Amino acid sequence: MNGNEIAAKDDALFRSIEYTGKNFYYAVGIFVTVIAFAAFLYLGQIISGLGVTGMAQPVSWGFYIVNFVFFIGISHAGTLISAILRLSKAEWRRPITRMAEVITAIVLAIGGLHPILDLGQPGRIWHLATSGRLQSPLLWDVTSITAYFAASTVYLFLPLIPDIAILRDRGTKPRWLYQFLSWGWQGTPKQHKVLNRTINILMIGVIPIAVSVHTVISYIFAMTVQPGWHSTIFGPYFVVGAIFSGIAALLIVMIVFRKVYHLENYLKEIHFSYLSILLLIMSLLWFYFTFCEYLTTHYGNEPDEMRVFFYKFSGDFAPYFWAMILCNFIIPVAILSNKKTRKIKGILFASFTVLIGMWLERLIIVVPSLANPRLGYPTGIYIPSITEWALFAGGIAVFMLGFLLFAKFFPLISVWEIQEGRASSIKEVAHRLRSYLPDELEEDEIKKALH
Amino acid sequence: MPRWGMVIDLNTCTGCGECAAACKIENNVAIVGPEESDMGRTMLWMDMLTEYEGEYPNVKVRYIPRPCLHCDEPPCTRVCPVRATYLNDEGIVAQIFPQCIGCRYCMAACPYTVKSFNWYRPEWPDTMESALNPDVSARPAGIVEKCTFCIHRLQIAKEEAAVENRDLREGDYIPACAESCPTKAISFGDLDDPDTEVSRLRRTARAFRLLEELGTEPKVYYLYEVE
Amino acid sequence: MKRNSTLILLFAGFVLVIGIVLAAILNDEQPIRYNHEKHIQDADLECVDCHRNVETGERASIPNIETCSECHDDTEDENEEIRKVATYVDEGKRIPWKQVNVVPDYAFFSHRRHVFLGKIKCETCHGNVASMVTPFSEPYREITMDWCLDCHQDRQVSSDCYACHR
Amino acid sequence: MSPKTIKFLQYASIAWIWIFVLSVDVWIISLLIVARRLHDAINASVGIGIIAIPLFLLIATALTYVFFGLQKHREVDETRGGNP
Amino acid sequence: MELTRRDFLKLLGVTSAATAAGALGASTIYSVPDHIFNRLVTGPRIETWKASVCTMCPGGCGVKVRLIDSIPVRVVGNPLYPVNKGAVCPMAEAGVEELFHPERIKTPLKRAGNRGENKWEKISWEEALKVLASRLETLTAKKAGGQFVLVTRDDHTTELDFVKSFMELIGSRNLIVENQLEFGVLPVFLSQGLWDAPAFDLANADYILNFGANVLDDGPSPIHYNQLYAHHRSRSPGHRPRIVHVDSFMSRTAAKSSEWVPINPGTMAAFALGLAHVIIRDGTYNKQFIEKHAFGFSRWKDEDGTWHDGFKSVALGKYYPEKVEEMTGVSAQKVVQLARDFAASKTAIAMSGGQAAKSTNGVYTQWAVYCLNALKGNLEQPGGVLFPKMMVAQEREGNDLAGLAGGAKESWFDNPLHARALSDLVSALKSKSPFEVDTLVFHRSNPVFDSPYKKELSTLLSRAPFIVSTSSFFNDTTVYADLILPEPVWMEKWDLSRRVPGLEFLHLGVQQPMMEPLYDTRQFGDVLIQVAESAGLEATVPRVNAYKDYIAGYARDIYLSGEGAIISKSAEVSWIEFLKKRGWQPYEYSTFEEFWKLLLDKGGWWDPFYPDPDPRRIFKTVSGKFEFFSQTLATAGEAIEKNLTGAGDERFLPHFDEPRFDLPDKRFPYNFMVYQIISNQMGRGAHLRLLQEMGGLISREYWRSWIEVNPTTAAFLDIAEGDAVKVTSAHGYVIAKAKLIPAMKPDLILMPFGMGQVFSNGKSGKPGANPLEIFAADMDHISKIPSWISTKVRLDKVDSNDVS
Repeated sequence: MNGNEIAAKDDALFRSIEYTGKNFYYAVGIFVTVIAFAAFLYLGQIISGLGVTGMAQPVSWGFYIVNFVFFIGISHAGTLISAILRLSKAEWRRPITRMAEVITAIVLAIGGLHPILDLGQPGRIWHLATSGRLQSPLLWDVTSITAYFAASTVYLFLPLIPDIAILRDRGTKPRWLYQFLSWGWQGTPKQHKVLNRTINILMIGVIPIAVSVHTVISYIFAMTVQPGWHSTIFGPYFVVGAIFSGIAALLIVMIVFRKVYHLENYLKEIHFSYLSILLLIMSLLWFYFTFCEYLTTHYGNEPDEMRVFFYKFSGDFAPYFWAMILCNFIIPVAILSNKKTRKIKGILFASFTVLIGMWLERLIIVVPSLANPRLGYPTGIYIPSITEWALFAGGIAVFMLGFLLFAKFFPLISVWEIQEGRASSIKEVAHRLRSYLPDELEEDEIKKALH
Repeated sequence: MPRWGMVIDLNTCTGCGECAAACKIENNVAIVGPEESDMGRTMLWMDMLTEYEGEYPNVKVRYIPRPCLHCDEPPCTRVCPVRATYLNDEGIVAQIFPQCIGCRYCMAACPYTVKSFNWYRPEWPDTMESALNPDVSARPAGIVEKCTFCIHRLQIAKEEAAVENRDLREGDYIPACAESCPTKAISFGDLDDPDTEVSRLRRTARAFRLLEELGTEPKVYYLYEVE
Repeated sequence: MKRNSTLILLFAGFVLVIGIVLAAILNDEQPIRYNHEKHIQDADLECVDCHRNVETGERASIPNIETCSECHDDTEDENEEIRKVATYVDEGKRIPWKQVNVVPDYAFFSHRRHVFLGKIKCETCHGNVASMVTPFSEPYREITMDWCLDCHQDRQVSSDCYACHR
Repeated sequence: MSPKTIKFLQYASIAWIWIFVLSVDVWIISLLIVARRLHDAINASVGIGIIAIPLFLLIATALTYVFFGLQKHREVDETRGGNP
Repeated sequence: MELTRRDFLKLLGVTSAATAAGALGASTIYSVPDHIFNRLVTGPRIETWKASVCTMCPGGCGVKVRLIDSIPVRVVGNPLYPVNKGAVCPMAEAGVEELFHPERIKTPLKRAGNRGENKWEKISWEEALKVLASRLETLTAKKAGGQFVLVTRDDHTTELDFVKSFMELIGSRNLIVENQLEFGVLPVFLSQGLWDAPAFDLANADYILNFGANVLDDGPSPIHYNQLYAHHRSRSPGHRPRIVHVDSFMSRTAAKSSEWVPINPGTMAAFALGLAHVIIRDGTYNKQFIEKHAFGFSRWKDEDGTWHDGFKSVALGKYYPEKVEEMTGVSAQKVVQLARDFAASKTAIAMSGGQAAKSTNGVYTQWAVYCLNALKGNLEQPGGVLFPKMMVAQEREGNDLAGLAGGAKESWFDNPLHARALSDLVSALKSKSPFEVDTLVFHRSNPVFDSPYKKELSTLLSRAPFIVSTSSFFNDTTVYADLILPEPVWMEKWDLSRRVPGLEFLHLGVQQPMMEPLYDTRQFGDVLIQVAESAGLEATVPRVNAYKDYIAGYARDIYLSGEGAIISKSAEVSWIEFLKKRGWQPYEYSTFEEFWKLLLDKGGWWDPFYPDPDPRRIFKTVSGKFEFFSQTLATAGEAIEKNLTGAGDERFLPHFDEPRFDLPDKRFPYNFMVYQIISNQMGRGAHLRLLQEMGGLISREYWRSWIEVNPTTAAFLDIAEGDAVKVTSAHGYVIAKAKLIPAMKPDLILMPFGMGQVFSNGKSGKPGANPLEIFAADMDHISKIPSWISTKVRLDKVDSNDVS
């Protein structure tokens, strides 16, 4: 079968690659400008020192660490969701997984760089190699993020191979790229077997890695004895938060690219509905964890903990705290639990609030604990500087640009998986259903029902 | 191997601030200027905590000089990714300036908030750099610094003792703060040697340590004031 | 093509200028062609005779007119270099030696400790000075921390960071 | 770009992945040794090491397996270029 | 532009600061004049120590300076020196910074623009001295030497003696020594006719009543008192003297006392007399002393047969505890309790300072407090009030220079009641009375910054004929000068520090240069000698060619007297006594040269022996007794008498005069007070970065002024910690951040002094606010000490952008 023929039915998926509109260049231009501005300010930071940020004593960590945690959190969208959906053989995953995986890979790269932005002496980063110490949670991070990045890139790449081969066969330019990356895929059954087997292995492997990454990031805080940080719940709390924000990010990306590239045929309301129910569940779960976290603190009533607690509840950080509750819980639950509002627009709005809320959550975790030192110091102040804002914007711009470029070179929806679905999944589902149900069903009945 | 420690008597400390000033001059700690200070970037290896207790007219004031507490179980050294800070054999929590990458994790982890960061390259008025203490390095921008118990003095004292072919004696090595304290509120010495002033003082009933409940085992002891 | 060659020319010029500036700035030629060999072998001097702090101080000290003038004060000498010394002495100007071995300020390196207490030969770090006929224009060997540490471990002296860093 | 170059690039990338993975593992092992020498909290280090080292190897193995698997199970020799 | 190697490396260092600084060490870190830089890099790094005396404040601490290759790098206390026993305060630490300060005035300057414009033109010393000398010549020719006015400050060095001699020489009595009455001199003068600061033997006292003297922060020698207080506190509670501190706010001194008694501002006289009331009523005063050595305790009859009131009748009349409670805000119970404690303790001292002196009723307040000592009869007793011997050189019939001053028998400067004060300068500039000003010299003095006459002076000075300043730095007063003759800083100077007020022993510290003056500066003593010379006064004056010779002569007198000893390690009195008895000395010196060398080496000389008690030595009054009824005051003359408060005999007795407050207006409900911080006494550290930062060590408002408010008041005004607040008086306003401090009276607004110098260091701008801006320029009319507590203010919350 010829690649062209295979793809003919799904031509829409290749439009973004083979046709470049004006808007693409505008978008790239805007993102590059933002990134260049951020890079310029970062250069300034390297030259004159971290003084250009708003950090000080005792608030010695600010936006960079907040964004680090936030971006790494979003990265959970991806691999984790796609792996879970694949593992649970949810058929509706097919158009979603690719996007999720791309988010993961790009955002991880951005997030992973944030600690370097945060270094006072980035030139000495090689000290990590020559005299790093594994007992520091920071190195756990380095290791686990590297591992996760490696795994998720591979996990993105392997299911991409058949699609690359399709592109190669369609003769899309740059040809050498697709030739190089397709690794000689020809779609033979044995190749399929090899690929599927590996994907399955990775799928199982990547879930614990992803969970561990965010757990370990929470350990950066939880391993210290600082009030508000030293908590056993932090690991799962961060993971839940990460998945939560990841789904929100995924939803936004899906909605945006569906609109931009006219993928309405592939991403249907049902996908959003399913995912948004997942988001709703995560929102409730997040709230549960938040509740647990703060209830124990409040009940324990340790003075130092309480200072941080009230700093968040009624002090300087109260607006952010309550905004977080609003964004992460009240709005999403209100929108998503109602069938009427659980439409694309509503979901988009809820996802945005969740992203903002989760970012606020990271801010609320990082800053108040530092701002309230234990001894008789005054409360610290933290007002982020233009550099920090610019680098935040830069990070987002890098993400968008990365996604855009990816979409420019590779299909955002796994073509071969869609085709595979068409070809074999009805049968498979029927087969599966039959194995679930108590009574023997005739194949015809199921087929009838499915049509 | 000695285990260096400090005892600060809050009873005799009058809060004059000489320890802090002596520390700044001795260790070439940068003076950051008003704008930076307003942001909270003042660098004090020896800080002063002032506590007011009670309400008018029954008020008590307590001045607590606060160097690095050189914990025996330091929360800061565990988290350092590059061993720029570690607990050395003599009980000093070392801060190796050329090794530090500036991640500030130790600052975040220190429950006593003793560390300062060079947000900018420390600068002195042109002519003044000649008067910096040549025994202590001037730090570049982007690294964390803190009280070292005036380690340069130990290095020199050890050499002096070696030249005279003898062991270190009590009083050979004293940090600038302890040396300059007008009221002798700060004593310094070997905590493991039961005969030293510090060992004697820290065994008294008045001795306490800051945030003892955290289990950091600071080697800076305080003596409660008595009225 | 033409544009390319212009660019190359410009670049070459740029490199040249930088090179010249660098050479001018980093020129480490000493003001006087001091001859260690003559002083050590012919005049039978010990290192410590001129580098007087080497056994008592942190720095070995570079001898200047106070020390040189003890022997050289004759501006009439045939040797041009000696005349230079004498001129400095006469005018009471200090000889602008360029320091070659610089210990970074964050390292505590004491000559007394190494020479007097550790009994380390000058040659170990500074090479065979006795046969040098020109002054130092660059350090005899690059002194790295690894090199320090190797020696410290061989001799079983402290290799705690705080033994040297400050 | 000639098929040969592409072949070379493909092999090179596999080699690069192995170099990367092995260097990460060597790094972790060296850090373990350093940790032991400096009496660091060894359990954390070992824990990280035990998980991370095989993990990286797994990733590299998976890639290699796929690569060679795909090469092996080709039906047409695509190096001759163009569409089969 | 010359590009040096160092600059180039710096350039590189911008992009890779870490590596450059690391690899090249000192070369990138230091950027200093080349000769010093060379010494730093190639120098043998040899450490030496030199002894000197710090004169950043009048405390006179002996210091040792650490020099590396002859560059001063650190100042520490001289452990042998008896005043500070090896300790210094942050001000001394900043000495190195002051020495190398980039904004020092490096050459003599002539005004180029208008006054206050701060535009200058360099001139040579010869020119500068010629200008000054010609003015002096004209004045002396006219016999109008009095128009040469010198404003200075007593830092307890012999320089003041030298200056006095000079002024006598040119026939001017218009020497204004700003702080000469600040150390409790006046009550001693009134009661004993002695112009000498009393030394309180705090070390041996069992009970110390301190009326507002914040001796730990701005006493005559803060470090000495810090050590004394700490010494007491280091003893176990049972064996420790009880220190009661009476003040309106809890200063550091109060915090380190056993008890703080809050009191209404300006009412300490009433409180002291209330104590006297209880003591006299109880009959627990020292009857023996009163009978034998006191005059005017009971009613007495003068030669004319008129009966006069005595202290007893005054105290018993008005000052019963309930009345005192009404006046002072201290409960009657407390008054009785303190009086009884005071009377019951073995040795007790009552001392005063701070607001007790700096108020409109300061003289009577200090006097009333001082009289408590007489009730206790503790004069010349251990644990009481001591009066150390005069310096040998002082005792001799005038010193060398004074002797030449035209044989003035009685110095003009020996009567504190007639001493010139800053207020005299203000009125002189305004109305040419009590004297006319032709040439005005400001030496060690910066009244436009640190006096309440700030505003008046700044307008008056711009109209004054000719102003000279000797400051080493530009300051608020220097900008009005026509001529700046910069002095070297203390590390480059020769001087002799002699007896700090309040110390019970004699001591002498040598201030010697640490290095050649960095810039073209000259010491004031030398300037005076040279000016006198070129003004043609050499026929009569200087036998000395340089000020250094003068102090050497001073030291020679001491050497010749054979008394005391060079300070030494075991400087215990008993040890020296032991040696002396056997005719030995701690150090051997057989010639003056040896003595001098040893003096320079060790840094000082002292004489710890207290002479045997002798009433004739300490009571120089008409009656030869301690006078409760001051006949000195009664005979002081019309000019003084018209300023006395009270009615009838009360005028010559300690009494409580209601303090005058500026505008007792409802709009300004709060009392405003100012206090000093040890690291910036009198704002003399305003140009130093270290001290600007250290000033905020306790308040955590580095480089800034702040305003202290009681939390109760703050709650009433809806002010939170850190809010910007505006303090408004009838004379202006200042804005700073609010600090909520419970340790002060609720109706008080408190502000630290020392910030807000307009023309201080350039780079740091002009941080902080000067509370004196809003001061009511009132004073005690007897002593002419400006009142620092008379201002009434209002407090408002404002936008935080206005904070300076």
